[in-house]
Amino acid sequence: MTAVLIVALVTGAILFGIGVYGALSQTNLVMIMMGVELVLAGALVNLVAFWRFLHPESYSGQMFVLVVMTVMAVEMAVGFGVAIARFRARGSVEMEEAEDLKG
Amino acid sequence: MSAVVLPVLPPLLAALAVLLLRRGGAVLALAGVIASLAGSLWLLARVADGQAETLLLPGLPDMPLRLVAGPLTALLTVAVATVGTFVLIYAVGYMKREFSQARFYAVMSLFLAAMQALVLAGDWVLLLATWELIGLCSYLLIGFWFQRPEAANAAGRAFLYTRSADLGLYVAVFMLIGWTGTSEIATSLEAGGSASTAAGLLLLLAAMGKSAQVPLQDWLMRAMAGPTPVSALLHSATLVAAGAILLIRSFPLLTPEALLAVGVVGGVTTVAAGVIALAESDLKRLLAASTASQYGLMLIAVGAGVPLAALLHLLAHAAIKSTLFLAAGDFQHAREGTGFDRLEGVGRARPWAFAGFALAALALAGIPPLSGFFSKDAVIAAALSAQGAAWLGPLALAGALLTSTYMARALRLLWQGSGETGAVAGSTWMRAGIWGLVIPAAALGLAFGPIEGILDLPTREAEGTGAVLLGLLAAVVGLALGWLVSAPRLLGPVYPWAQRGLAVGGGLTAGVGRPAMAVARGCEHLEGHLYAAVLGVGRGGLMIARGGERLEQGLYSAVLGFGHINLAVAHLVRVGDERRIDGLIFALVSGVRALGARARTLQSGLIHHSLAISAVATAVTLVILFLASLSF
Amino acid sequence: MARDLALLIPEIAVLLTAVGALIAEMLRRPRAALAVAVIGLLVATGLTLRLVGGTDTTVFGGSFRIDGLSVWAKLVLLPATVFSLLLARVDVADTAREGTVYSLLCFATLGALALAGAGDTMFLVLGTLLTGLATFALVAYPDTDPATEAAMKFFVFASVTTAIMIFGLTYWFGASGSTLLADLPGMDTMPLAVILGFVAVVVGLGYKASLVPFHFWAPDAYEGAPLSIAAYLSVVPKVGALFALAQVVRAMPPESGWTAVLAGLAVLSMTYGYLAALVQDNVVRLLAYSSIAQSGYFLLGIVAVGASELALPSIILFAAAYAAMNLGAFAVTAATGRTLSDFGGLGRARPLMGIAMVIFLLSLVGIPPLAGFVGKFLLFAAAIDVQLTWLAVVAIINSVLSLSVYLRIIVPMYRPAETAPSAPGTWPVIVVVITLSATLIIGLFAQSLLGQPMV
Amino acid sequence: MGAQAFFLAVFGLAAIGFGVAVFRTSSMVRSALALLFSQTAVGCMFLVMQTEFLGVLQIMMMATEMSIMAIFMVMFMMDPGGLGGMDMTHQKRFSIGAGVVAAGAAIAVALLADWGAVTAQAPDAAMQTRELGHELLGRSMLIFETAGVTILTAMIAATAVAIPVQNLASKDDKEVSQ
Amino acid sequence: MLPLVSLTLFLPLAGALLILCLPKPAARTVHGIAIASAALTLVGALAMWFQGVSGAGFSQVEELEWMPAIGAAYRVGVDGISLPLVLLSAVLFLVSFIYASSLRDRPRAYVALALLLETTAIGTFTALDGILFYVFFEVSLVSMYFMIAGWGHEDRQRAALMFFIYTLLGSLPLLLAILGLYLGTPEPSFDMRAWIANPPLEGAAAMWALVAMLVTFAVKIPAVPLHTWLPAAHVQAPTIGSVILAGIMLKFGTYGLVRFALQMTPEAFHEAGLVVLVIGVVSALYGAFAALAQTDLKRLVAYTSVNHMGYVIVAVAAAALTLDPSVRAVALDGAVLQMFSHGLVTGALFLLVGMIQDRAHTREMGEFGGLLKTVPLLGWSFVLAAFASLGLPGLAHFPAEFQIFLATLGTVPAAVVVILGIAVIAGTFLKALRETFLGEPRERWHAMPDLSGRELLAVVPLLVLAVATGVVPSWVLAVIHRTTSALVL
Repeated sequence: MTAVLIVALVTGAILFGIGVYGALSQTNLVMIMMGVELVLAGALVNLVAFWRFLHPESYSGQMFVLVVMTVMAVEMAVGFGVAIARFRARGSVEMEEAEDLKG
Repeated sequence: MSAVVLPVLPPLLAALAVLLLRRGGAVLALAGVIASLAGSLWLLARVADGQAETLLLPGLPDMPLRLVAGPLTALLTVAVATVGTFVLIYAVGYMKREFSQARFYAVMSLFLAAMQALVLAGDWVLLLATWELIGLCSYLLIGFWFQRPEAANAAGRAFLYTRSADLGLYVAVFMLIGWTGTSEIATSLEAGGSASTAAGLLLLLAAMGKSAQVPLQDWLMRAMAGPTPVSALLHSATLVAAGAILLIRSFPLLTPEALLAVGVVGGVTTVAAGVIALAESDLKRLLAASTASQYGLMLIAVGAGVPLAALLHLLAHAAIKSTLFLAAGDFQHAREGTGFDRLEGVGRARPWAFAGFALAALALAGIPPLSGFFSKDAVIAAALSAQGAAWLGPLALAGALLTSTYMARALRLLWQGSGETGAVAGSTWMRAGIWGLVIPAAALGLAFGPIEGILDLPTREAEGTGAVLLGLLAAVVGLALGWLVSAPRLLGPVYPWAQRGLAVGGGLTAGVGRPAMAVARGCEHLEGHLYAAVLGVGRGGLMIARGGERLEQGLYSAVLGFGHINLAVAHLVRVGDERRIDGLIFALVSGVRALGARARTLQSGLIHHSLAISAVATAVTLVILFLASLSF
Repeated sequence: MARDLALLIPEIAVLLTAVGALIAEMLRRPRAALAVAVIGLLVATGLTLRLVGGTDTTVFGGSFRIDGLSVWAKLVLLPATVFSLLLARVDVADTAREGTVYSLLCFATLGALALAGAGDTMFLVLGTLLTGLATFALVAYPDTDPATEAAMKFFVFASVTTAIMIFGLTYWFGASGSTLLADLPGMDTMPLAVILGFVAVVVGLGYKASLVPFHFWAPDAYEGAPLSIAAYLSVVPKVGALFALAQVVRAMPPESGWTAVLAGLAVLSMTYGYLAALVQDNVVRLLAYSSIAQSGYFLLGIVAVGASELALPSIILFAAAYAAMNLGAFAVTAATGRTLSDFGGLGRARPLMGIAMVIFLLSLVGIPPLAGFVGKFLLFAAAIDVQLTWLAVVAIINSVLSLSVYLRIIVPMYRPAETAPSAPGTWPVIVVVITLSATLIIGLFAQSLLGQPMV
Repeated sequence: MGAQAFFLAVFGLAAIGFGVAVFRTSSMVRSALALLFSQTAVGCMFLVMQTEFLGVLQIMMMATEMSIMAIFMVMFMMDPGGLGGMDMTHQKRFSIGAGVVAAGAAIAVALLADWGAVTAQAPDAAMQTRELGHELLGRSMLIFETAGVTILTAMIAATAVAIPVQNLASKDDKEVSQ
Repeated sequence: MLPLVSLTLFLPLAGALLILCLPKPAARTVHGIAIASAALTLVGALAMWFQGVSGAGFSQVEELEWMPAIGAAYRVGVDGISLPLVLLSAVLFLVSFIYASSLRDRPRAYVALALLLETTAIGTFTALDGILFYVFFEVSLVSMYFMIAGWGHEDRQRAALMFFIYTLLGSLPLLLAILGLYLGTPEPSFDMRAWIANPPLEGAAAMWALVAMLVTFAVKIPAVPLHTWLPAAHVQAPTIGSVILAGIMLKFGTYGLVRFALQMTPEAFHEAGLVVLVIGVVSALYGAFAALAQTDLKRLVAYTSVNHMGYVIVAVAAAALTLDPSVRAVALDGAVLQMFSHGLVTGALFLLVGMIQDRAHTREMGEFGGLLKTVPLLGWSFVLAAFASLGLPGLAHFPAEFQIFLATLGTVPAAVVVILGIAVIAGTFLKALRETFLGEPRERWHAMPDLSGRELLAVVPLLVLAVATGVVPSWVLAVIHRTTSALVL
């Protein structure tokens, strides 16, 4: 019976893994943000699955989904803001070029 | 206020008054000492019947200071005050030309007060305190002419020798207080016991220091650098006498083993010091050696179990030796020196002084009916009747023989030669002082009977005729030898060695002083290392030291790869080996700094590196927690 | 509902302040924005005072806590924000959209307050996000190469760690069926989910509190940002996150090994922070690493939460002390310069600044009777109280290490000056004076801060 | 139940597949599209799990978001079309490892943890929406409001950074020139 | 009823604040205020002295709530162990201010720091609360650091730094110990009286606490081998710094040894007593020998401090080891009196060395000679102080050392070997006297002026007290003994 839950959870976990890979491997700010989006998508799948199959009576799960969606949206917004500022200052949003500050 | 303070207080007040007023030193000091003499006599009269006078003063908690006057101690105060009086009278003349008279009289008065307090001390704390105080006073007096390097050295040496020996007194006192729970001398003397051998030996050590017994005799000779009245006082009734007095007073405590040791020390000293005296080329130094020798005789008497004999000799010697010194001071002023080469024939020029000197010398040699005859016979008789008579007797006789020999030699050297000399300032005072003391020196022997009567010391057996004859023989033979034969011929091969004070391998100074300095330098060396080490830590903390790049490199590679660790360790060891402890510390310090630098390189500025490190750390945390949860 | 809102009046006041500052900015009145922000925050602080002592309740179904931590967070962080505002005035005066900075500072503080009172996992997420979003913009504000680089790194680090935290938190929901932190103890049947969630929380809050090894953004961001923003970052979000961590572990089942993890992070943070600070020549970076190390000290109290009565007082007191002394140190730096050589001869040329800096730094070391001492003292006591004596010993050894770090600033201050330090502006001096008084007063009269009973 | 599991798996695979595709193309636009599809698949999973409201919301929001993202990609990437086939990655092996470990850990927890019984019947859609509304205006109101404030802040922050200011550096220059 | 202890404690601080508040005061004003507040403090200390102490426990206790939540309070009071030290601090600071009144280099900060030091010194001795004690203990360190760093001699930064790091390293363990004691108390409290009445720790915990305390106090005392900071700090410190450092701050260590180690962990101390005793013996002998090797007068005096403080360690260890209360009383009497005497005598010695340095700008003994002739007042004062320091009867150290050795011999006879130290110290001072003051006066120093009125005013009180303590020790011992004889461990 729990197979349904497991399918959803495994999907979420794999999305999380892909997201982590993306966040760590990409050199471009925007691509890193995509990785983050995927991690959050994994979280969404998890949340909905947990709500649906374990705690349908607890609507804070659904609330959490809304919050996560907000996070996705606002992070993207500010992320693009930062990207614009960076692009204006340096002409690139490559992470590897951002190594003036260190030590 | 008990009468017991009477001998102590006047000189003490005199000392303070002189210090404060800074003038009229002679008058005040004389007044003080004469008052002290009067007080002593009165005290003696009061306690002659054996009724002790006691005074308690606040001291340490549960250990009040006590002044106790019994017949013995009262008698000693009289002796001290008498000698003190005449010496001060003499000093008025002797010191006439000196500056800093106030200092002289103040310290002399303090000295007398301390000595009186020492004699009267009824508890160990006060005894110890006054014991050390007379050491201080002698330091100040011997070093009176502190600008002269030899006086400064002599003063320091005297203080250091006696103080080192005093440690024995300290420990002995602690032991006695520990056993008996009280610091009262009378009580603790009764305690006795088997373990008191140790205490006795320690007391002997202290007495040896003060009474200049072999091997601690060196300081006494050098102490001649001080003014002559000081020597007279020092040698007769005060500093040096303190040692013998201590042993006489603590006689009940001395076990046979301790007595044996006392006898041996006395015997060796009397002979050795006698030989040194014989070889001396300076009158005052000769007298100093003689003092040591005479105290050796007293120790023989104590060792033989007859403290009374020692006491009698102490009294007689006090009068005699002060006379001799005072006369020597007179000669010194006449010829501006005390070497025999300068003093040739001075006796003819200063007949009064010489007469006093000669009388005292004969008394010391033991010519009847002068005081020394009686006291020395008492000592010889004690030695001959003691348990170790077989060796104590000959030693005592040898001491007596040497005594008369060197005295005769001194007389000869002073008499022969041309008798021209200048006038001596203040000689009236000096003459008064000398002759005031000649009288007891000559006649004290007659008073020995009554003195014995009032003392509570163990009585002695009647002297055998043999002892008297042997003593007389020694005296006469000695005088003859001394007058007729020169010292180098008498001593033969020993003479040069004796001139150096019979010093073995550089003497005590070398034997103790050099190792002490070596230890001190060792400490200082260690200090340097410790300091450098700590400083290294401090520096490293501050990162002031910008060195250590090599080591940093080594540590860096050590962190990078396990294979490099050996290298780094080897490097560390080598560095540690080269620079020892401070080097190691420095290495440690640079290590911390290198660690800091390494920590900094973690911050590469590349965000994906940072994220990777964070991710690894997260994974590690997760694994740790998983494992931990499995074990729960 | 009315009661809940009444308890939330300070937060509402902060929100209104932020909006008010924004409106002033829209009207092109930057000075008015500053005034609105400062006054508003002070009013909010005043409104908080009535909650002090004895309040331990929750609002909105337990999702937000009004307890010692959250009340004190307001009392500490709101004034801290005011000081940051005053310092910021120096940095951003007469630039376009100056007022936005003030407004964003207020919003970020609101996020920190949300964190400090978090009773629900969603507040952990939103608080982190809210603080983060505002501060990204603040760091990037100068629009220079270093500033944007710092902001970009900050953003990437933040978004990744926050995402990980969110993902982990979903498991907590799965395990307990509730997002309330208070429901966590019921989950001890499922340690795996708890652990995953906890590690995720440590990552997310650890980044915000700049705990090693999630600290990497901090030195860069501090260096790239205007000084006032660095000062702000080193205090407000950090304290908020650490308080949130304390709120989280309040409900943690005691034997899941989390104390060991936090203790380990504490050791890492303290040691690494001071080691790295030891080799810095840039005072801002030095202070950044020092603030990383100081976060480690907070953990000494956090590991004891729930098991020792000293834990919460110690955290709160140290937060107050830390806010005062760290802001003070930044204020002096703002008035002096960013490199160590700027500090040469400061003590002789400007005695007030010199003495103040010495006191701030000694307080950071933990020398009595300064504020830092009282705080650290209680933290050590809390750690020893829960049998973590070794941790206290490590912390003490690190204090010695910290001394060498701070002496690197103090020593040159009393050398003869090579160049005369520039005259400080009015605002930094005011901030220095106030924080200096706070550092001394907290040290001497900790009781008045602790309240009666405290938490 | 079986059907539900099947569709869940299908959409899950789709989400994963598109997710992988995001990082396997060197074209920005394609990445953005892949992400959009992946997110849509996630939305479909919601629908499969009878969470209609959230599902629809997800699909709509993501559509908007991804289109914005695509625009930015084009703006900021060195090689928007991916024509050069340039490698946009670094520390790839480590990242793969990290991804695998992360996913593995999450899967392990999902499999190993004792989740208890699964509820078969979901509340109906209208009920869900009503309950969510109650939640929003009740217990979670503060959270909801905070989320609102967060969005406001995001707007201000994004504007603040995105619009060029007369920056500090130029302010300094001005001082110098005076 | 006036709160005498608190008044005495905070008077100097008030003086410091007053000085700091005055806008640009003249140097004379600054010194005047300092001397006045120090004199008032001495009056306060004397008033406390005449109030006296009762037998067991503390007297003149003043208490004020401070942090009731954690059981910390402002608690001050004295007993026979601390009261003499309070008096000593008041006297030493007053003479220090008199001596320093010629200083013209930033007098304001200097005097304020010194006044702060005075408050911390008195506070350390009177604190009856663990936290309060630690606060004073630690603040004294900081003020001393800045004093040495700001007004010291050649290499002062380094010496001050070393001093600071060393002592900080040494004081943090005490913090741990205090925390341990606090948490071990059934009703958590920082009240030292409670800790003394019922030692809160036992077994291994007590031993660890003891070890921590010993490390701290050994650094502070200082005991070999943790003493290296002392000569370094002294050589670099300004004269007043040395006087206070040696005269008062070293006593923090020995005072702590009695108050904390002995009274709060008596069982553990009894077990570890032999180790401490050995440390004390080694310190005393090492300090004596190291002093013998010195050529710098100031370093010499510094090392004699190591020696004298070594005796105190020996005495406290003996007190811990013995089972006989009367022997313990003797040991502690000796220890406390030794602290008191050392403060007077070493204070005087450092002042005199400072005066020599002011005149000659060197402290190398080899460069002097015959100074007794050139500057008789200074010379004789030094002679007196030197003899006091080497333990001559009639002067301050004798009764103390007598009691210490007596108790030591009664407890651990072998340890009496430490008595060798007094012979070595005697040699040390005799050597110093000979080289510096005796012998032929050198041409170089002929113009050297003798002591001025200000300097006499600074030195004479100390010498008078040293003599008074030596001749009639009962005026101090009565107070000490009342407490030590009632001491229950």
